[in-house]
Amino acid sequence: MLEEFDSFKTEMFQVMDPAGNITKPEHFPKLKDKDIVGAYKKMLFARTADLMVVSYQRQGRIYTYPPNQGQEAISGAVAQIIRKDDWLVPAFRELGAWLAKGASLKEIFMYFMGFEEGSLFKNARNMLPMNVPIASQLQHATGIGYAINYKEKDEIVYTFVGDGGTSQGDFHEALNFAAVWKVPVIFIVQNNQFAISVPFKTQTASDGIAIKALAYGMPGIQVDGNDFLAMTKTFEEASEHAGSGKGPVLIEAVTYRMGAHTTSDDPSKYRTKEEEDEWAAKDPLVRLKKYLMTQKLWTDKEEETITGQYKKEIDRIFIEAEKHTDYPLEDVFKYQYADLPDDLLLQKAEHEKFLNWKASRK
Amino acid sequence: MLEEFDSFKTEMFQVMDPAGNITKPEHFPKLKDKDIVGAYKKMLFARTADLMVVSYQRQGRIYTYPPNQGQEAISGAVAQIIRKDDWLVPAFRELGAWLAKGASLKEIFMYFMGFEEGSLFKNARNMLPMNVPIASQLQHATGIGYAINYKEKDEIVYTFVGDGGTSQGDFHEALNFAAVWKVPVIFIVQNNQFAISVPFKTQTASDGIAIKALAYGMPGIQVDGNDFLAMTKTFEEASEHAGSGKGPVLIEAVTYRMGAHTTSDDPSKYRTKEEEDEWAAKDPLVRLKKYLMTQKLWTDKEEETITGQYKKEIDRIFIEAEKHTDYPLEDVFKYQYADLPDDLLLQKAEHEKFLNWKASRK
Amino acid sequence: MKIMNMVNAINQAIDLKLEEDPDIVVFGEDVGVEGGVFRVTENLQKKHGARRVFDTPLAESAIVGSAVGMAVAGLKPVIEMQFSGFVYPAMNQIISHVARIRNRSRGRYGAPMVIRMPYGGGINALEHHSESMEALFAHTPGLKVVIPSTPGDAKGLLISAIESEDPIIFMEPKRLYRAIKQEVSEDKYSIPIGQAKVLSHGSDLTVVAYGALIREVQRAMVKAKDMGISVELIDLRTIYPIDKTTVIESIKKTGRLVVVTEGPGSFGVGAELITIANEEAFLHLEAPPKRVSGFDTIVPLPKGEHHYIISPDKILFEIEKTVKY
Amino acid sequence: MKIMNMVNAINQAIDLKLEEDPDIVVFGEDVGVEGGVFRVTENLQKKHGARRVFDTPLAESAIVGSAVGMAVAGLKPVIEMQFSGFVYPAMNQIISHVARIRNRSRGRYGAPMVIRMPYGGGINALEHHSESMEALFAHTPGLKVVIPSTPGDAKGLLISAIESEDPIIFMEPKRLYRAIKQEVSEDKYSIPIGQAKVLSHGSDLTVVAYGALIREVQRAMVKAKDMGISVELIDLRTIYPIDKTTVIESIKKTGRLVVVTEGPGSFGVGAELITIANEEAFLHLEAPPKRVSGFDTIVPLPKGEHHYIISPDKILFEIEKTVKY
Ligand SMILES: Cc1ncc(C[n+]2csc(CCOP(=O)(O)OP(=O)(O)O)c2C)c(N)n1
Ligand SMILES: Cc1ncc(C[n+]2csc(CCOP(=O)(O)OP(=O)(O)O)c2C)c(N)n1
Ligand SMILES: [Mg+2]
Ligand SMILES: [Mg+2]
Repeated sequence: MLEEFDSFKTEMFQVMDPAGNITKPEHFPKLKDKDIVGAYKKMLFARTADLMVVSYQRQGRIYTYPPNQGQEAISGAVAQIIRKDDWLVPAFRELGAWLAKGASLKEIFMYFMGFEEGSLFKNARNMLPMNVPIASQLQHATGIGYAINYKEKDEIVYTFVGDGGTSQGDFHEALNFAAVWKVPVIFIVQNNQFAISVPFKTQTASDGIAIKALAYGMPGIQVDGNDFLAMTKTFEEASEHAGSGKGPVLIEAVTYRMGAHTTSDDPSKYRTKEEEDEWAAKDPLVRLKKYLMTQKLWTDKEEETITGQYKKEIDRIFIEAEKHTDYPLEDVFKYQYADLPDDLLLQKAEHEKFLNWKASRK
Repeated sequence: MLEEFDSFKTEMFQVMDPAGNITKPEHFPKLKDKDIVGAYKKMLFARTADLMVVSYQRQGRIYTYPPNQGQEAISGAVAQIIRKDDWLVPAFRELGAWLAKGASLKEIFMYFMGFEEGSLFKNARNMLPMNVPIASQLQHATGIGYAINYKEKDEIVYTFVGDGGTSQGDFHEALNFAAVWKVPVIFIVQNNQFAISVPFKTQTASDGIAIKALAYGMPGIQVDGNDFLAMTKTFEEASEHAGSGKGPVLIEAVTYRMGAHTTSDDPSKYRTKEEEDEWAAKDPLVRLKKYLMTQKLWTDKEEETITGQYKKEIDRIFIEAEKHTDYPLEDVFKYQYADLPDDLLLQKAEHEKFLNWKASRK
Repeated sequence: MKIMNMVNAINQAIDLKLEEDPDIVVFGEDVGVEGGVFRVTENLQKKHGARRVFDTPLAESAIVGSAVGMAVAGLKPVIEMQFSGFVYPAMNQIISHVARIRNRSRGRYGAPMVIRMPYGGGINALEHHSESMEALFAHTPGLKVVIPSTPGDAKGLLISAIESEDPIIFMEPKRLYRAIKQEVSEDKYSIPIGQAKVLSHGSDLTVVAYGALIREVQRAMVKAKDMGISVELIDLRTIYPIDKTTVIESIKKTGRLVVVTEGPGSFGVGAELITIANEEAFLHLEAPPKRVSGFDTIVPLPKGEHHYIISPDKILFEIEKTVKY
Repeated sequence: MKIMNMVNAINQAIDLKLEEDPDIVVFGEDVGVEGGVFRVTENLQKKHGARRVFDTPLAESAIVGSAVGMAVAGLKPVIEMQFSGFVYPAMNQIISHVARIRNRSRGRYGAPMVIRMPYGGGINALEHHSESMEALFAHTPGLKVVIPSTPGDAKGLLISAIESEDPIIFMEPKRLYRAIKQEVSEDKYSIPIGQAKVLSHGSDLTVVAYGALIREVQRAMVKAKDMGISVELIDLRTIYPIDKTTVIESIKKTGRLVVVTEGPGSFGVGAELITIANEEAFLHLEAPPKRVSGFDTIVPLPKGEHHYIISPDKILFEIEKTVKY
């Protein structure tokens, strides 16, 4: 399949059309009905949480947050494939993948509430914190891949970047090193058509992103990122490829950010209602739901019930996260070095003197 | 021709085989016999100068120098095509191109003798100084291209980089911006098989460099860099393309650095005598000479005479350059800013006080 | 005169210069259609066209690197780094070319350009959005570094920066973007680069600061006044080259110096000013000159940022100690 | 004990650690087959194999960036930037990740690694091959910066650096690579990071220097002695964190300070040391502490470099002035 849809082809890999019909049964992923239902529920959970965070943000209860709406099938598919020991090297717009690795929603909320502790991901094995400087994380993925080969481990690295991120020099270098070193890394580009306000056509003149794999001598494939089944099938094959010593893979997931770039962004400044509507019709959740309903695996009733449960659960977790307010001065210094210079202890002590002075003047 | 040999093809574009036979007469460049003789003489001059600098360096009369031997056909072909108003944005291994733009050998010698003045290139229009931080110059070329479009000028930018340089993020970004902006820039990669000691196969896993053009949506072509006629034909077409508003072109010139990386390098540490011999048989000067001799346009006798003249001339220029020894303190400060901060004047004055003190103690 | 905040003032400075000089181009990530994530370049594309004001692909090195080429070929780029925390991919272009090409080419080619970037904390931002690393640029030969503290200064200094033949790192205290409003002339005027400004005259102690911290010092000064301390406040405005004359004259008068800066203290701007005080006014120093600065740590995420950010109280604390010394 | 130059000593330090710790990997441009352009890693690939000692494609950002990933996954990278003038493409990885990932992940992941790079002038090199920009790293929270001045120190400090859980910028004075030979123990030993060394005891004045300039100070001291000036020379060895104790103790004794550094003076290491002297020993200062440094310009090409490089005479000139003050 990686060859059939390789980067020379302009055909985007799709298994299920926007109406939820299976168009390429021969490429149906190895998923049982209950797996698909399970995956749909996870995507629904992510969608629900995502929308709720946006409204918490409007209430001033959390800081800037990058919505995922419209892109859930990509993380949802990763969630099906990624193993406990596999690595996840995030960008910042793949909520479902973080949850799949074991990051808790509470931690994620805490992070966006402004606590570094929210990056701890206590129960997530082999997952890095979110990465803000665009595309720089890809090089970490390549390095982890080298370590996996070096230590002869059975692990694969999944790493995310946006369409905008592919313009960075770090993207180029990370993929080039990865291919030269033949590391087990799956580079996932969420091509959601925009980098903040900048449309894809301003980002690059190339014919999509998958084709860029040719520059590195690695397989590249363009996939319908709103097609959960196609994404899952792609990760099945990509992990097979990467895991068997054949080196990295580049996956372009064509999707659309239905929401704003972040909660501080206003998309109406740079895109049309028509375009948004067009993509709304390709909503990955709606599409999978249609499939499930055709297969009699899901009902509106179930959806309503479970969404209600999710909302309650998410709100409970959010309120729990809000209870966390403590940020001791110590924590500013503590993790800066493994072996903390005396200087920093002194700076802390001096600041404490000031705090005492201030308290004494009250 | 750009389409016929586009980057999907693995066939390298060649017009003349190593024996000097024309294999693709349909792609013979628009050159008259006397142009080819003229070009050969220029390449011979560059080769002669190059070899002489290496021996001056051994005598301790000049500092580190990067030899061109084996790569002369590429610069030689640029010399045929580049116009007075076209821009040259150099790397550091394209002596013939510098001379074509009007840089004097004396200046070049002065530069490698350790004078910034050697970068002035008084009679060269639109040529930047040599560029040491690998691949960073490509972005300047892109920016100049933008300015050309902006000012609606009839100019083209020729810029050079090595195979090693293609691994840098700056290469990626420069080409991507160039294609998005459709700037008239010709990116010339001299793939001389090595980046100092690192062979091409360690540099990238891709199938050559021309194919990387696909990542940017621009034409790319792999050319026999030791075939002066193929290189010239390529620049004819590339300049036609770039000059007519169609945007940038990537040219991979496959060649071999016959000498050391620089005069401080010892290639025997990282490559075999056999490999060197194999490439010696493809020497671009020997090849063109064979062609010229078959065509009765050149004789060994002529070569001997003219080489003798060249040697004398080069030595005369070198000795003239050696006469330049003056580097006043002022010159350290003068060009740092257009509007020099008082601080720097003060630093100079303080240093002069020290010099007086020192003189007074003698 | 018109009431403007710093965003308006900067926007107007660029607008005026775009009108006046056809060689000016304005570009960066999201500066065109969107008008910048802080709306600093709002409407400029609409007004001056997409050839002059435009969005680039997401790559800071190429934004700066292509600006070098444009400058060499006669354009005057006024570019934006979306946040100063994202300038690092462009560090090679800045240090190796922007700052050096004039020297390298013996004056034949220069890279006059303005690299604008919002810097500093205080807006409850994600990681990398709150740094104050001006010292990195100030230490790099070939650059000049400007930081305004008011809308009026921002406009006048930016106009000078755009007109300068030297490359200017223009750092904008994002915390003040909309926090201060002021009457600003709508005409074109310029404030010279390299000149500090004495904001308040005083006799007990000199405080040197710049950018967002000017306001914090002024807040501290209200309390200091109550305590009977007379502070001379200098807004540095240009970080390199430093206006030594103004600073030294003041120190000679007061004999005491406190430097207030936002970024990490060690190897920072405070150290430079204290050293200048030693070099030029040693015998006038009546107390150890003091730097008040951020810790030598990363700026914490919003919930810890109050520990890091310099408060008026902290400034007052150091003023008091220095005066009482 | 064996006679070694600095190249030998560094090579041996890496070799010993490679033998001892299977998680160490050594890579960079030309460090493998060629053994580095200065031959610092010579024979290490032959001995330890190409999985552990290897050449990379030509891209500094990815060298550092992939080292971050390796460190996170349990390897210990000891990487080389071919010259410190070529580290800038990696600045984003260094500032945004190497220095921050431990803090970001609340200690869960670190990026312990050694980033070696030859720095400094004096070898008649091309542009970008002579810089001394250690202050950029010293100002960046999360890094430690080490610069040895002798073969013996280079070995001991590098072993500490490799064993450190923190990322270390290890800058090697290339001018000294083969210029000094010394008896060095062939055993594994380490010299703690963060400790300066008093090289000569004296009473009139403290000189703080490091790297290639130690030798120049020592040359100046021969003449100073003739003039009856007793100099206490401190080799800083670690630029961040600075060993304040040693420096301050000496200043308290001598009352006079001259700092000698190679890079641009403004916003440099000299300013930091002078500020520390003010903060910790103000009342002991009998003369203005002085920095002797490079100009705030680019290092000239070889024919102008003598103007820029700090000579023993220049040091002597400043020593004399400071003592006579
Ligand atoms: C190096 C760097 N430059 C700029 C930014 C500011 N920024 C944050 S997100 C973003 C756009 C990212 O676009 P894309 O890669 O397509 O990802 P998306 O947001 O669409 O998921 C920008 C410019 C940044 N975080 N890092
Ligand atoms: C950014 C940067 N890194 C490292 C170097 C050191 N260096 C000089 S030339 C060179 C190899 C260049 O190889 P290539 O691009 O193939 O050009 P060639 O020398 O073969 O012409 C290296 C690593 C440099 N000049 N700049
Ligand atoms: Mg995007
Ligand atoms: Mg090469």
